Formats: sequence, C-alpha cells, structure tokens
Amino acid sequence: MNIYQEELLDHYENPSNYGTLPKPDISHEEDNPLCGDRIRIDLVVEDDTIREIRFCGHGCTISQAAASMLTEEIEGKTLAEVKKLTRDDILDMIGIPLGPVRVKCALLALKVLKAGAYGVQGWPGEEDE
Amino acid sequence: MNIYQEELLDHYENPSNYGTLPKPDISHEEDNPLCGDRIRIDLVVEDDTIREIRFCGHGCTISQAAASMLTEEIEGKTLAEVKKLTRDDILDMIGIPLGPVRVKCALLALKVLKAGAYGVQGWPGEEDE
Amino acid sequence: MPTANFRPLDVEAIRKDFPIFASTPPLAFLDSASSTQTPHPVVEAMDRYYDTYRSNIHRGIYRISEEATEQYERARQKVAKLINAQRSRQIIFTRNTTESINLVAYSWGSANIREGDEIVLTVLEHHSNLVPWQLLAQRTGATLRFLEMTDEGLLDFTQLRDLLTEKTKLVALTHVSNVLGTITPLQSIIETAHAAGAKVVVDAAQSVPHFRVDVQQLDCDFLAFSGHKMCGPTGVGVLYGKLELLQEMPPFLGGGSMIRAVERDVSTYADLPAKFEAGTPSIAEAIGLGHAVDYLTHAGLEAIHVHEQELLKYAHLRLQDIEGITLYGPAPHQKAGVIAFNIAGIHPHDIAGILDTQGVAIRAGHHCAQPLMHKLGVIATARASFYLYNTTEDVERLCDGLRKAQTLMTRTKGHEKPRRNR
Amino acid sequence: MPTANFRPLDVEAIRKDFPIFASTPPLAFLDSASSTQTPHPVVEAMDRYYDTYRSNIHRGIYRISEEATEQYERARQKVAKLINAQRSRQIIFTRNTTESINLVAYSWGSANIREGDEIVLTVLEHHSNLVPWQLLAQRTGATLRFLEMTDEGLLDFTQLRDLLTEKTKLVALTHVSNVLGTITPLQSIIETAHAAGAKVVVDAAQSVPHFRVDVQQLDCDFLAFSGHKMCGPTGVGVLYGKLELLQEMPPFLGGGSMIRAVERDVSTYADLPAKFEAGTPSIAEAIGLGHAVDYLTHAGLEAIHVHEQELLKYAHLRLQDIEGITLYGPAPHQKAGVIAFNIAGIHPHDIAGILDTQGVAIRAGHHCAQPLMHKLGVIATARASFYLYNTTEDVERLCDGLRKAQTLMTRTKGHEKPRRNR
Ligand SMILES: Cc1ncc(COP(=O)(O)O)c(C=O)c1O
Ligand SMILES: Cc1ncc(COP(=O)(O)O)c(C=O)c1O
Repeated sequence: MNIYQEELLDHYENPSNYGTLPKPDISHEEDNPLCGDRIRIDLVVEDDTIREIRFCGHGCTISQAAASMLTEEIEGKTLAEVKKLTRDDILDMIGIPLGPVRVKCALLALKVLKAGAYGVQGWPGEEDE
Repeated sequence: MNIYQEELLDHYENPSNYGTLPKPDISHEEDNPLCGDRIRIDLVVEDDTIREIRFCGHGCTISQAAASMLTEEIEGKTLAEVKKLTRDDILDMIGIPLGPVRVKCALLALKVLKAGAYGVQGWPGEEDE
Repeated sequence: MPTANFRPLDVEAIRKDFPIFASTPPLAFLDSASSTQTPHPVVEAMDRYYDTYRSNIHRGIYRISEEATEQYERARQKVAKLINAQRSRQIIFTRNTTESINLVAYSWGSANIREGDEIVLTVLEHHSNLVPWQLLAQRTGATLRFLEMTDEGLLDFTQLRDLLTEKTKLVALTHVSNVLGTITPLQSIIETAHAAGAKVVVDAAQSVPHFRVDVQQLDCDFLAFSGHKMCGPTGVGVLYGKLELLQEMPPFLGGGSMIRAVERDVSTYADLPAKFEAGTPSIAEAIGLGHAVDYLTHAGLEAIHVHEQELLKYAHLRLQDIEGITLYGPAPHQKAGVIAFNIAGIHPHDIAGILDTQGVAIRAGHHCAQPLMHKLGVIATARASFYLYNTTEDVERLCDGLRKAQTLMTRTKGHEKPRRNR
Repeated sequence: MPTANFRPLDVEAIRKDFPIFASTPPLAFLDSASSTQTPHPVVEAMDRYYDTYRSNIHRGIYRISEEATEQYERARQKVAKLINAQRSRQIIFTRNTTESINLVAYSWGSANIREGDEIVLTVLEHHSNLVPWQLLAQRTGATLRFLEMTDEGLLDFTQLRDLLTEKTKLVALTHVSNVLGTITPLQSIIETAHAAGAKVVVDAAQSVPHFRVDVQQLDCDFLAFSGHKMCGPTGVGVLYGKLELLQEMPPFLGGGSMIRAVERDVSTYADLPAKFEAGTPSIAEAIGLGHAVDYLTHAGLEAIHVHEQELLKYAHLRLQDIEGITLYGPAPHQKAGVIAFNIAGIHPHDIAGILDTQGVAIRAGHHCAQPLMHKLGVIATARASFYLYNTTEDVERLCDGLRKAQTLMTRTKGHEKPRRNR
C-alpha cells in the first residue's frame, strides 16, 4: 500500500476549512519541533459546541491532511467530545500505518486542538504512548 | 609464573632504605588515586648527587617493593641520571609482567622521585603511554 | 528460602547465556557491583540494531530509522515499567548513574539551591553521589551535611531529624552501599525528608539491578542507575524524576533534539524526555538495556534477590573461617550481595592479585567511597559481590584463593634479611 | 580524480562489511551525515569485549579488567593518532559531539567567560554548536555574534575581522556544514581568531569522518566529533583540547574515577584524561570507535574523500536534471559529500516518505540548523549525504525516486474538488 493514497492527497491539495476566523473564541498554534510543520486552529464556540472552525499552516501531506480531516470531524461537536478524541481516532482517520516520526505529523493538529480546548495551561499534555 | 615471586616479597617484607631523613634536601609525597597507595621519598643531595635516600608509605607488594628497589638503584646517582630513568627501567627491575593497574602501583615511586627531582613545578609530567 | 510464589533461578541455564563462563574452570566473577556480565540476548539485540536497522532516531522518515526510534522508545517503556514510573517520559537516558546525578545537580540544583541552603548526604555515598554535590555547593555557597552510620554499618536514622532543618533543600543518598551492602531505610528517610520540605535523590546503582524498586511507592523525587550494572551494556544510564520537577527544570546539555525552536540568541526547549537528551543518544545501548530489563524480569527480580541472599549467607559463613579476616558492614539479612573484607597483614591489592592467578575476580581499593574508608579507618578493602550467575562454587574458590594468598604472603615470616635493614 | 599515492577505495569489498547492504535491492542509504552504518569488524570488536573480557576499567586487578583497560586506552591512542594529537591524554571520551561541546561550555566557559564578553559563531552551526553557547551566554551575560554567509553558502570571511574585538573570547564554528556541506576556511579563521586573542572550538562532527584533520596543523584549541558518524557505535564521542587548557579547566561532571582524593567537603581531581571522564565510561563503545578508526585508516581517508567528491560531482550533475529542483550550498569542489535540496511543490517530508517506499533513505527537516534554514528562507529541506560505501547506483536510485515523487504528488493537479472549498 502506498502512503500517498488518494484520500490523503485530496485533503492535502484541497483542504477543508482552510483559513482563519476573524473573531475566534479559541485560537492556538503549535509546530512540530522535529520538522517545523506548523498548524493553527481557530474555533468559534457557542454553548460549548464548535460552530465554526478553520485551520492554516504548512507542512507535509500527513500533517496538513490530518488537520483537514480533523476539522471535518469535529464541526458541531462539543468541547467535551473534543477532549475525548484520542491519538487512535486520528490514526484511524488517516487509515494507513505510519512510523513514529510521521505519527507526530499526523497528531500535530490534534495537539493544537486539545491545547486550545483545554486552555494551554490546563492541558494535561500528550498522552504517553 | 607467579607474580608474588621471592624477589618482590623480599623487598616488600624487608624494604631497603625504609624511613625518613631528618634534613632532606628534597622530600616529596604522592598517592595513587586509584587505590590510595602512598609513597614519600626523602633525599640528601650533594653536588647534584644523591647521598642519602629513604622512602616510606603504604600500599601493596608491588608499590612498596618497587620503591625499595628504586632506592637501591639510585643511591649515588646524579639527579640528571635520575631524570633519565624511564618507566621501562622500573618494569625491568620488577621483572615480571604487570597489567595496567599494577603498572601504576609499580611506577608510583618513580613518579614521586621525578616530581621531587625536577621540583614539582618544573616536572614535565608523566610520559604518555 | 524461597517460599513466595515465584520460580527460583535456574542458575545453570542462566550461566549458559554468558559466554565468559564457558571456559574450564570458569571464571569466578565476583565483581558485579562494579560492572556485571552481559548475557547473549542483550548483545544480540544490539548486533541486530547494527546489522539490520542502524540509523539515527527521531527525525528519520525511513523505515530503519522508524524501527530504531520505536525500539529506543520501547526500551524507555520497559525501564519505566521496571521501576513503576507513571509515564515513560519520566525516564531520561544518560551515560551512567554519575551523569544522571550530575544532571540533577546542574539543572535542578542551579535552579533551586541558594547560598546558605543545606544538602544532606550520608557517609556511605559513592563519589558519584558526593562530588556532584560538592561542586554544586561550591557554585552556590550551599553546605553539605552528613548522616553518619552506626558501628554495624547501618545509617544512624536517629540523627536524621536533627540534620533536617528549614535550610535543607535536598537529601541525596544511596539505596545500597556499594562497599558494605547496607540497604538504607529509604522509605522512612524519604518520608522524613519530605516532611521537612526537602527533595530526595536516590542513588539506585546497586539496588535496581538486584531487587524490585518502585518509585511510586518510595515517592522519591529522583532516582539514578546504570545499565552496565544490570546485565546491560556500557554507555547507558537512567535518570527517573517526578514529572512536575522534570518539567520545571531548565535544560542541562544544549544541542540537537532538545529544542523546540532555535533563534540565534534564544531557544525554546522540547517536551520531556527530549529536553534532557541533547544530541544523538546511546541508541544501541538503550535498546540493549531494554533487553537487559527483559532478561532480569524473565529471571525474576524476587528470585534474583533470594539467590543473592543465599549466596551472601553462605559466603559469610565460609569467610568467617579464614584466619585474620575482618568483614565490614551489617549482617547478611540487612544487606545486599556485597562483602567488603580485609585480611590481616595482606594488602587488598595483593589479595586481588593472587586471587586473579586463581581465576577469581574481586575488587580491591577504596571503591570510590573514600569518606566511608576514613570512617572504617582503612585505606582500602577487598570486595566480593554477587549476581544472578554466581554459585556457591564461586564462593568456595574465593575461600580457597584467600587461603592460598595467606600461604604465599606469609611464607617468609621470620626470615628477615638483615642486609636490607639499616 | 585520484592521482596522489593512495589506493582508491574498493567499494565492492567495503560494502561486504556492512550486512545491511546484503538485501536485494540493497538499501540506498543516503543519510550518513546523520549517522553512518557500522561495519562488521567494529561490531565484532564490541562483541568480543562483551563475550570474553566484559568488566569495568582502571581499578580492576584481574585479567579481564586489565584487558578492558588496555583496549580502552588503546582506543584513545588510535583516536589521538587519527587527528595527530600530541598526547593521548588530550583525548576525552564523551557520548557525542554535543556533550563534548557542552563540556567546553560548562568547564572552560564558566571559568573564562564573563559578562560583556563576546562569543563568535557562524550562521552554519548545528544546534549542538549553538545552544550550549546560548546557555553559557545566559549564565554569564556574554553576547553571541554571528559570521554570515555569502549567497553561494560560503562563510563571509571578510566580516570576521570586524566581528573580532577585544571582547571576543571564543570563536566556535563548524568545519563542515551538515546541511550545505560547506567546508569552512578553518586555518585562516583560527589564525585570525588567535591573533585577536580568542580561543577556537571546532565542531568536527562532519569533517573527521570524511577527510584527514590535523589538530596540530589547524592549531585549534578544542575539537569535537562523534563516533556514530564515522563507522563507530552510538554512545561515544570525542573532545580534543590543548593540554594547557584541559589541565587548567575545572571539572565538569563529578564522580568516580575523576578524583584524586575525596574529603567530605572538598576533593582534588585526577590528571587528564580521567578528570573529565566521571563514572564508568562507554567502554565497549570506545573500543568500537578504536576499531572504526582502524577501519577508516585502512580504507584510507584520502581515498574516502576522493570517492565522496566523485559521488558529489556525479550527483550534482544528475540532480540538476530534475525539474523544479533547488540545490543549496556551494559548488561540489568547495564542499563535502552533503547535498541539501528542495523540489517545487513537494514538502521535503513527502519527498523522504516517497523515497523510503523506493528503498532510498534520505533526511528531511531542519537538520538541527534552524538559523541556517531562516537564512535560506526555507522551513525544511531534503538532504542526501554520502560515505565510503555509497555508489553511483545509489545516486541513480535517488533520482529515479525523486521523479516518482513528482509523478505521484502532481497526479491530481487540475482536478480541484469544489466540495472541499469553502
Ligand atoms: C555539524 C554537526 N555538529 C554536531 C552534531 C551533533 O552530533 P551528535 O548528535 O553526535 O552530538 C552533528 C550531527 O548531526 C553535526 O552534523
Ligand atoms: C552506589 C553507586 N553509585 C554510583 C555508582 C557510579 O556508577 P557509574 O560508574 O555507572 O556512573 C556506582 C558504581 O560504582 C555505585 O556503586
């Protein structure tokens, strides 16, 4: 199986929800220190529910496609639901096996989203393994 | 061949020139940081020639016997001759093969003697290898 | 005697994993407290790395580098599990116990120790858990204080409360003395130290390899040990720390992998454990250590401890028969598998040298514990230490060798040669 | 072209020493700048240590420990000879280049750098030769200044005299850029720095493995490199220093083996090199490194250099044919065997990922040189690097893989899917 399969390339070339929001309730940005991939996520939240979402940034196919897929997934979800998302949920979305370095690319968007959802101070940090 | 051969044990049990001198011209003391063996050498020097010599200290057979042999060797020699003594001269006196740790024991007396003969400041230090 | 629910060691089978014991007669290796032998599966795991997936970790986007990264991180998980750390990111790979302790002294120490502060050590400490604190004290103006020991070689716990004041910021002590074998009452000391507001660094170089150590149960703040003393390779050690402490600490070594973003004048630092692992780490060695953990876990740390206890008791019994011997340290049940001793009239170096000719390897010297030597009033001792591969046969050969040394070294008693006397 | 009096490499024979190349098709390993493969004789030498004389060094009075000590010290002599150090005690074994540089920053730096002093670096530096100086500057109040590069990726030597003032205490620079391959004009820089009264630290991680480096000819004050980048094992690195400097420097890590005498509050320190090798060192690894030096010396460093130059020229030629490629850095004759590049429209991670599926291993990212990336105006690059075991076949496979990546990544151009556009 080739890791550059259609689905991923689609999201990479034509990302969903790409851009920024003028008045986000939550906005957070991080990069992957190993490679410099960067993602920012803006959210408009009403009644603890995500009403609008945009991401922007740069990086490889995996990091950008994962961000695109994630934004599709969580629109309309509550913050509580977002906090429950796990690394495996993302890897399932990606749908192809990834080595440890590319896993970090894949998880960058989730990391940004969670740090935003919890507030960076309250964030419990990446799960161990 | 057993390393605890007669000659060494003789010197260990009945060392030559053991003791101290009341008015040494040169007196120097050092220990082997690896094991705590310690040797002090006192010299009376006239016309650059060693007239009297004593050593004292504590340690294993090798370090103490080497000191005893060395004092026998250099009595009556000039300081210039002492400065020319090499590690191999000592190992020849000992006459049996030694591993690197015990070599340090064997050479302790020479180290003390040379540091004394050169004056500790002017001493060029142990030879490499 | 083994009564609990564990499998006793199959020492015969274990010895087959160590090629060094294949000669006849086999080497009686009684210096594991210095560095242990390394079993075949550990060496093989490292060879596999070198032969089939040799590469750097963390940044490689190719198969062998991903494999190396996975194996390296798996080793970290194994070590975390061994000492029951909550998170594997609390495990920092270093070179050895010494570097682990220096890391704490430089990073935590520089951030937390001020002039006038006190650091409490014990008289049992190895130089590696003493000199780093001396250097820290010199840098900061802090003072070192020492917990003494009783005549039996046990820590004088009663003194501890007097030593701990509001100035005490840190207690650094060994779990097991590498000379006397003394097992220190760590749990009570840590509780007492914490009650006084001090952090506790544990030198576990001689404990983690030999019995089960649980950092959560102990509640220690830092714990350090070495791979080469636990069937692992040289070149890798471990620092465990509490998560909040490690997170707050400033970096120690700067360089690749420990950064988040580098500008010309300032950098931000990576998350744990990367923050403390600057540069290319000991990759093969960490992988080897992971397999050593597997090896020890498979043999069973309870079984290893019981086996060592039996050897220790046996050795105490047999050694007491040797004329002129002094055994240092507490009774067998209060200590780990280490016996320091001296024999009247024979320098410990000579003991070791003669034993070597008999195929028996022991250590002689100050064992990097000079303050303890001063306390014992000796310059050096001989020391025999045990591990899972040792047998009562090794003990017998030690005793035979010691008798031989006595015969040799006393053969000329009374034949003084006046020629040498002045 | 090889004209001098040395034997050209027998690459076929060399490749047989590396089991990883035995598969078909063999791995095209183009990431040696990160970490090299390790030949069989080196792994074998370490196995021999583990299987036949596994023990600690320096203090053991038994045969296998003496053997380990001798082999460890012999490795030091081999390394000294390789770089033409006067004395083997000027060779300090560390974990890697990073630790070597940190040792200088902590020990020499703390003793010699004061508030207001200046440290000159270059824009080419690897984080390992930047972050330690940032940390030192933060501890002391010193300032970092940077030598820039020209558009061709060469150091702007004309700036140097302006940068050097009476405040300059140190110049720290790389011998070869790990990204651009640029070989810096070390000899002139060292002369100029010395004339200005500054000491010079050389990061030789990418030079010592690839061509002959002579510390006496260079007259550098310190020089650092890593075993794992020169056919050696992980876990061992080297610091060379001038004798007077090393002798005067205070200790860095405190612990066993680096002391002369330890009292409770103060210690005196051992002679070189022990003073800087606290604790049990990387014994197997140093021995392995000694054998790696033998291996490289036997192949011939001149021959290795010429071989890499040929590959480099060939690769430059072939890569220029790839559509949309940008090659960074100077012309082949001004650089070592490293090529950084980007391909328009494809993220370097994706390049590396696709090459991996073709059995070609390259690196992608910032290569621990973020200031240089900023200077180049990119976030990341792809990088291929060569060593003695690489062939023109590897270069061909790199080029084929890049073309494949282009086909894959551009296959949907013009098929925009409006569903995703908002
Ligand atoms: C130029 C340069 N300096 C320093 C280093 C750091 O080497 P190590 O990771 O072995 O400490 C590297 C390795 O990537 C390098 O290429
Ligand atoms: C109690 C204790 N602490 C620390 C050390 C130092 O360990 P290493 O040399 O592996 O750093 C030792 C090893 O001799 C030890 O026994």
